[in-house]
Amino acid sequence: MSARRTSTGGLIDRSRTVRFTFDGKTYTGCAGDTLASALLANGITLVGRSFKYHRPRGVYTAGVDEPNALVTVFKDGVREPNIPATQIELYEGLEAESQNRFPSLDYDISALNQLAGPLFGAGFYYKTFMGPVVGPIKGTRFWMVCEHFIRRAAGLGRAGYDKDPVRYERMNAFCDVLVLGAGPAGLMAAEAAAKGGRRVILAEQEPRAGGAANWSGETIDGKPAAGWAKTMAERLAAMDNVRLLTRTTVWGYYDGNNLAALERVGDHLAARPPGAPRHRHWSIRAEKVVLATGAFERPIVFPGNDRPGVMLAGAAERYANQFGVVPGEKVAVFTNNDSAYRAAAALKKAGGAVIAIIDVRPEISAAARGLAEEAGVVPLLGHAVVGTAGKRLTKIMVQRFDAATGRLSGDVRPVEADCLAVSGGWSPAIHLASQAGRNPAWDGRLNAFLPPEPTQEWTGAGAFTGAMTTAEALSTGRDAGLAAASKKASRAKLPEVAAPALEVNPAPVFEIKADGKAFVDLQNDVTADDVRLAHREGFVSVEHLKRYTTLGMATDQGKTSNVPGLAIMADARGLPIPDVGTTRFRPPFSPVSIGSLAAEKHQHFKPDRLTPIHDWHVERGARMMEVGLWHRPMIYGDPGETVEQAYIREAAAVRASVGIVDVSTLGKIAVKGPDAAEFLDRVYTNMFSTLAVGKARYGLMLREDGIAFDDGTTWRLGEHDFLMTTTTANAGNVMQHLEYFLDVVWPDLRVHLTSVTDQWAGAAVGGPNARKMLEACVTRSKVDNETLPFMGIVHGEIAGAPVMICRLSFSGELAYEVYCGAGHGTHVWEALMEAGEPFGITPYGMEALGTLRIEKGHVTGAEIDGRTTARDLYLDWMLSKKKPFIGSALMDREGLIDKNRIRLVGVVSLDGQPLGGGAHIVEKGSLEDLGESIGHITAFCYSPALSKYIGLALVKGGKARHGTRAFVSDALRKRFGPVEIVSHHFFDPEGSRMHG
Amino acid sequence: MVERISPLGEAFRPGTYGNLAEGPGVTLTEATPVTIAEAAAWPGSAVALSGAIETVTGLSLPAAPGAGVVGGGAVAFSIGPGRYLVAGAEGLSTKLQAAISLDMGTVTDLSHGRAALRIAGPRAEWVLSKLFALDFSPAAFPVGEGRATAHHDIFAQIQRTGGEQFDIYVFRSFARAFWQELCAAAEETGYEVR
Amino acid sequence: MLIPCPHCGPRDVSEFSYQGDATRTRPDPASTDVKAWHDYVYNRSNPAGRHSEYWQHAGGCRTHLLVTRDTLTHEIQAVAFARAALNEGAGKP
Amino acid sequence: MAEYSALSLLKNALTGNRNWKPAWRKPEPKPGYDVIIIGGGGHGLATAYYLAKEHGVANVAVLEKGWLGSGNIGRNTTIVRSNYLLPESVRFYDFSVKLWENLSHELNYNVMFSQRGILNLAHSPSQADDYIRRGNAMLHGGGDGVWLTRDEIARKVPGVDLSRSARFPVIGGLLQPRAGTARHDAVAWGYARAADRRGVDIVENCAVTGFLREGEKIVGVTTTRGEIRARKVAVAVAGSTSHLMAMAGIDRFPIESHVLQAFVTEAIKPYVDCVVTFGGGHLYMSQSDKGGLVFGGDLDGYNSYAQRGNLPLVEEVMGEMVAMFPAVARLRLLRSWGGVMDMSMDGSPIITKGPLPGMYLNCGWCYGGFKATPASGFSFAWTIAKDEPHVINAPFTLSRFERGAILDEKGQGPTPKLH
Repeated sequence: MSARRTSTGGLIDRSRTVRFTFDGKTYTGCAGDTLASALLANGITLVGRSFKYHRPRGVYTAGVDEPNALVTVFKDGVREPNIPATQIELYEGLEAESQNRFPSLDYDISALNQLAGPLFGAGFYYKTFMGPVVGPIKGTRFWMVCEHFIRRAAGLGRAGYDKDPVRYERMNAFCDVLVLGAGPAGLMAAEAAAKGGRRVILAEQEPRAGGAANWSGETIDGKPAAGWAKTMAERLAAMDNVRLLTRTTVWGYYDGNNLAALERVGDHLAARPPGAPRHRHWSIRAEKVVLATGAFERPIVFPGNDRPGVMLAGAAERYANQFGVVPGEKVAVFTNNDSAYRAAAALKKAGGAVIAIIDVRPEISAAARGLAEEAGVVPLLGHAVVGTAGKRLTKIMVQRFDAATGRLSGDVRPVEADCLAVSGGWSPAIHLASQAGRNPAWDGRLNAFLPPEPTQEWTGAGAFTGAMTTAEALSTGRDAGLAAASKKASRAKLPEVAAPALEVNPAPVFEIKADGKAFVDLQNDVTADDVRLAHREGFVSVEHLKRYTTLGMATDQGKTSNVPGLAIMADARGLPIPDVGTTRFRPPFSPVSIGSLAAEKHQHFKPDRLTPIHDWHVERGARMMEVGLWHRPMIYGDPGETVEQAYIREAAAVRASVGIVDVSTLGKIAVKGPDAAEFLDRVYTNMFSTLAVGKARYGLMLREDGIAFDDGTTWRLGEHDFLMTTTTANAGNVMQHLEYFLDVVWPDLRVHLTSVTDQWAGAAVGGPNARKMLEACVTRSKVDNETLPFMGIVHGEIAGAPVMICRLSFSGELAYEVYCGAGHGTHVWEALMEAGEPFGITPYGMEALGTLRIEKGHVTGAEIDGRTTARDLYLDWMLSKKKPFIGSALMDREGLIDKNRIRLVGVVSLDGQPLGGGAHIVEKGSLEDLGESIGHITAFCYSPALSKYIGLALVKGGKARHGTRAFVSDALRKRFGPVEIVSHHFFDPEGSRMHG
Repeated sequence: MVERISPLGEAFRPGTYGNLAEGPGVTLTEATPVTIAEAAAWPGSAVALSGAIETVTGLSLPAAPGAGVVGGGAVAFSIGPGRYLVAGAEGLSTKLQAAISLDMGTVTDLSHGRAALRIAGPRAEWVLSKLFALDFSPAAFPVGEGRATAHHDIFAQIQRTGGEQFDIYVFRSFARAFWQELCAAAEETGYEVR
Repeated sequence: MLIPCPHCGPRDVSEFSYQGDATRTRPDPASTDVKAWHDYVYNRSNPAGRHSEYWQHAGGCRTHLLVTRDTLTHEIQAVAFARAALNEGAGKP
Repeated sequence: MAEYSALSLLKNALTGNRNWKPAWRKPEPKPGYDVIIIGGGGHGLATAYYLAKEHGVANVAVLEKGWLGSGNIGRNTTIVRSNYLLPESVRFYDFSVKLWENLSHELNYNVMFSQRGILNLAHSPSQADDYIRRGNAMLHGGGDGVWLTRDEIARKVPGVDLSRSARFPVIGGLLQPRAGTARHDAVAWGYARAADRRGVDIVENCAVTGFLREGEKIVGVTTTRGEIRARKVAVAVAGSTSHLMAMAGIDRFPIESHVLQAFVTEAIKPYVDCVVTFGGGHLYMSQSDKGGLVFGGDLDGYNSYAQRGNLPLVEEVMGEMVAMFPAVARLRLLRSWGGVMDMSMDGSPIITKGPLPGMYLNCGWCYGGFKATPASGFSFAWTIAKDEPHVINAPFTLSRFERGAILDEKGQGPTPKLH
């Protein structure tokens, strides 16, 4: 046991020694310690360096509000910066390191920044670093050089680049009553609601329930409060309708009583069980919420208030009572309220020497006097701390102080102390209540903000509501629990609390104005003078103050600094504090791991969408590519082949004999009902009611604004039964578009839509030998020209599986789309491969598919890009004049028929070089002198049919440029060359091959 | 009859996995109804349509949204206003098509288009709660009932087919990805694939 | 935010797809009044307060809902099926 | 008022920083002005500054309902760029970048514009084609752009998931080197201070409650601080445009208000140098000078005037974040907030005279308003002073929707949530 460790008491297990390292040195602590308590027990008070001035800093709090003691933890092979030592539970082998110091924590050269302190006042960087107006470093150069150094000096810990290998999970939960905080109020609330038969979740951010009961030293029902809380928690945990979540911080209060919580499932374990996540993100939907989140102690601002050894009085009490650590050998207390007296007594009881209690008030309560006596000191009333000394605190300066005027008088007296416990009063933890947007209410007696009126279904209890005593916590807790359970208030006897009758209201003293740097925001190094400077320069609204000085923007989000900062601004403006306002609290309440919020997406961002024939493609060696969520074959490369060689081979094989491509990804929608044909007439630009059963037709859809939306073939399988196909990329959008019109615009139409994309596997077989090979494998139907003419549909079987075959062509060849049940997909595909073998059937991928369609001038998403019209794409022949359709009313607006619009053309490379997707077209120019763009290339390929590089392009004027010369300009990749603009129908424009 | 190939492929690996300290918390299997069909009524015809479903399957569907029934080799549950998912034996779609006239509504066969994955066991509610924002408690989600919901991009229709058992219908193309997610979610409680 | 779908019950907002202002009137399909069409296609009622809007329960029953919601507080005041005929007999599961 | 410089900083430091003066005055509103600008955000303040500087119109009041810069100028993720596709956009935003490059000098206020570049990661061949098309449009429009290979990306941005096994493997990226970030609040304060020095009255806590009219013509406003008359009334209230238009009797307008959330992590040592965007989603991310990773993603997706967002979108954005930078799973989200975006029907802004006589309108910035601040102020001031648009804002009319002269960068049509 170390000198600072008490021999008895506290909630730690002295029999279980835990080894850990800090800055590479090995120490020991006890099970139940936090890193902070273990460091203090080892006498380590210097644990970090501040943000701006690199001042030495020590542990300041015992909880989530810690501004100083941030460390980097090494675990799972990765580093995690900026974790408060007060929130790290000790485990065997814990590795932690201090931050923001060089070369070492003890000797940090950046501490020299302090010397230039006055230069670095709030907002100094706005006033300088602009650099020269002329010369080589004009513009932004000079600033960027300065910024480089500023950035290196800023920041706290260092993050790693290695992938976080662990698991994070998300959990959805539903409950009747969610209770936040398992202090006395929360425990009572949870019990009352649970006994009322409600489903209850009780969330506590600490590892153990009990809250302040764990360190108050009070007695409840004759037992130590900590023991009472433990029993309560155990009783609750045993109830079927209660879920007790410890190590769980509820950090966000969202609309509809949806709350977000972070459960640290595995941080306290040296090794997690298999399958256990490190963190679990809870999304909780609660009918009612009880906020019993307690209160945060705040400091008094005085010069030198940041020295290692200065800490909040409640934290010192907690170290003594919960962790069995006396944070100093000579402890002084500085306060404006009674609560610090309890801390003084506790520190004394734990074996610390309480040297002095300095109280700004002229008078104190009898209870406080009693506690001072227990602590063995006579309080110095009407005094204040005006300074401190030591790299680690060695002494404090004390002077007479008038709380009414704030004036100091008399001699400055030094008092030797290595720990100063400070209390400036308590602020209810109203963060979650304020997230929904309403402003909190200032309480002039507590000198604190109380929660706003509820905007959602919550009630408050305990210190959160400003009810600061344990007895009040118990009663308000029970009341809130009953109210949340819609039960009547109870008259049953409450547990009895034995506690000194302390005065809960502090004196309204927030700052001691004396010489020296007095810190308001410890982590961001914002001083009281910075606040006054902001005032002087007109940054007086609370938001301006925050932004100009960075007050409250550190990792603790102003938990200790918010009220003192406002008080100093209010003082400067001569206004009451509530008139200065408070900043709105934003989620999260305390920092949340990004991994937990990504949850399962951390290891796999989006699901894979696989076609029924996927495994065959992979086994065949296809190189796969992403198309939306789908995986599709790009090429089936032979060994040693480049992508270009592969697609040229594949595309050529289709034109020469026969090829096969997986088209299962096309969107497919069953359109059924008595009004199906009428519906299709309205949504397509062309007619479908005239389509014969057993035939398919190519259709084009526009958006309401007259822009082209999607295209595809729709097959009439029965009088009232259509199968619509859409492009792969647009399948979901088209479905939603159609559903909207049926639900909202034409509710009278009797049409049902069902997504059947996944029902059908599709294989397109095309090429001069396509029919022959189908004849070899299709049974139960003929596939000859009479039975299956262009755009005809037949039903048959292949290898015993039912198939539906439509003769249509994207490749421009004699081609068929063979559809079968998805579960038969591979079976049918293999049968097709077998039937095609005598013809040398070649499976082809997206690249060859693209090549074939470019040769034919068919458009896809690259051309139907949400900006082009049917006319731009020379699809105006599809715009029926016999009927209105979606988009018909606005498609002829002047801007959409302007002659300068970019329209579809073909381009041929004249220098034998590839064209480049995304390249532009110019009339003249060079790489050195880029001309004006007249359009761009949407797709290009090497055409095996034409033996040259060709492309589709959208070019101003369109057809009018056919036969003219221009240049392709891919300046981004340094390609410039001559092209000829031609018709986009490169190959077989009459369509003789597909009709053959 | 050609055998239908499971969409799970190599992702389906029988065995036990994850934290087995207390034995597997759930069992994951592929439910393989021969037929899955969607029957949809025109507004005002829902009662007639569910009557037709009863005629074909013997399942009497209550009228409430989300209602469902399990039994006699078939299941049916509501997936939207007037819309039902019906699963069962060979030929079910054809029979439904015959029983449901154009005046009543429509039937669409989805036997190949949806995969039915089953999770059973004492921790089934816990595991599913990781993936879906649904209240899986028996009071909120009684046996027989169905829910349409989504896990990110994966649309799912879920029926509680037993006290501790749920059948999840997902689009076939997503089945493997979803199965892998389900397995990952079940590692914490331990799981058996059968 | 939870949206109480008349078919599925209260569901997380992530299951829904916003379809915008529900106060727009689509002109007669045969109308060639470009101004009226322009108003329908491009102009929106966008109040700070009570707003009538369409949502599709895309990750659920897929119906479109007519929702009345406050754009300042996100409070949902009323929900019905957009297709009026479906509202008969609708209830919570 | 003294110039800001290293020297003035030193001089003031020696006198205990007691002699600094307010950055701008807090005047009482006068009964009348030549021009009233409604909205004390970036665009309104920049407009006032350029009116005074470029056109000698200094009898101007900027009316702000809350504290200056309390809208989107103080809520955005501070990115400045001109990596656009349509020539109209390239011209406008590149003009803006040029103004940015000299802005700190011009305003005598360090707005910390740092040209650290923006990198758009491409994850599929078709996305690469899109970005290359955009990069070429930028180059042909007189801007800058560079195509980076995977190896170059690995060197420039360590930590990006470049593995082939990534769900959407990176295949390249479009870098605009002249793009970067600036300190958002400083832009508001810098313009405010510079406008104030030229005589502009900046009136905070002055909410407009209605318009004064003579017939059709707008001749002033009623406010919470009384009636104020003006020859010209300019509206620059992104986020509240529909609300102001409704006050003027225009109930339906091509704008929807949507919430965009923004996020920041705790401060860490320099980690990411340029702005990076993730092509597998909508994420964009950069590191602030203070050290926090600042990032955002998609809109929440429904009309809202509440400056706060929903949880599913938070989860979505974090999913994208770790998909792009797997190591940041271990970092922690410090703060999130929301801004209300003025989403137009084609994703492009409106800077125009009208729609009523005496009125001038600047709106529809979607989530691109910050980078546009100088060009927007410059061209809006021009339009107000000359009653005709400058060449850079001429295409950004209100009538373009009716005419079909749409400026749709993303090709999403009149669906504001998708722009």
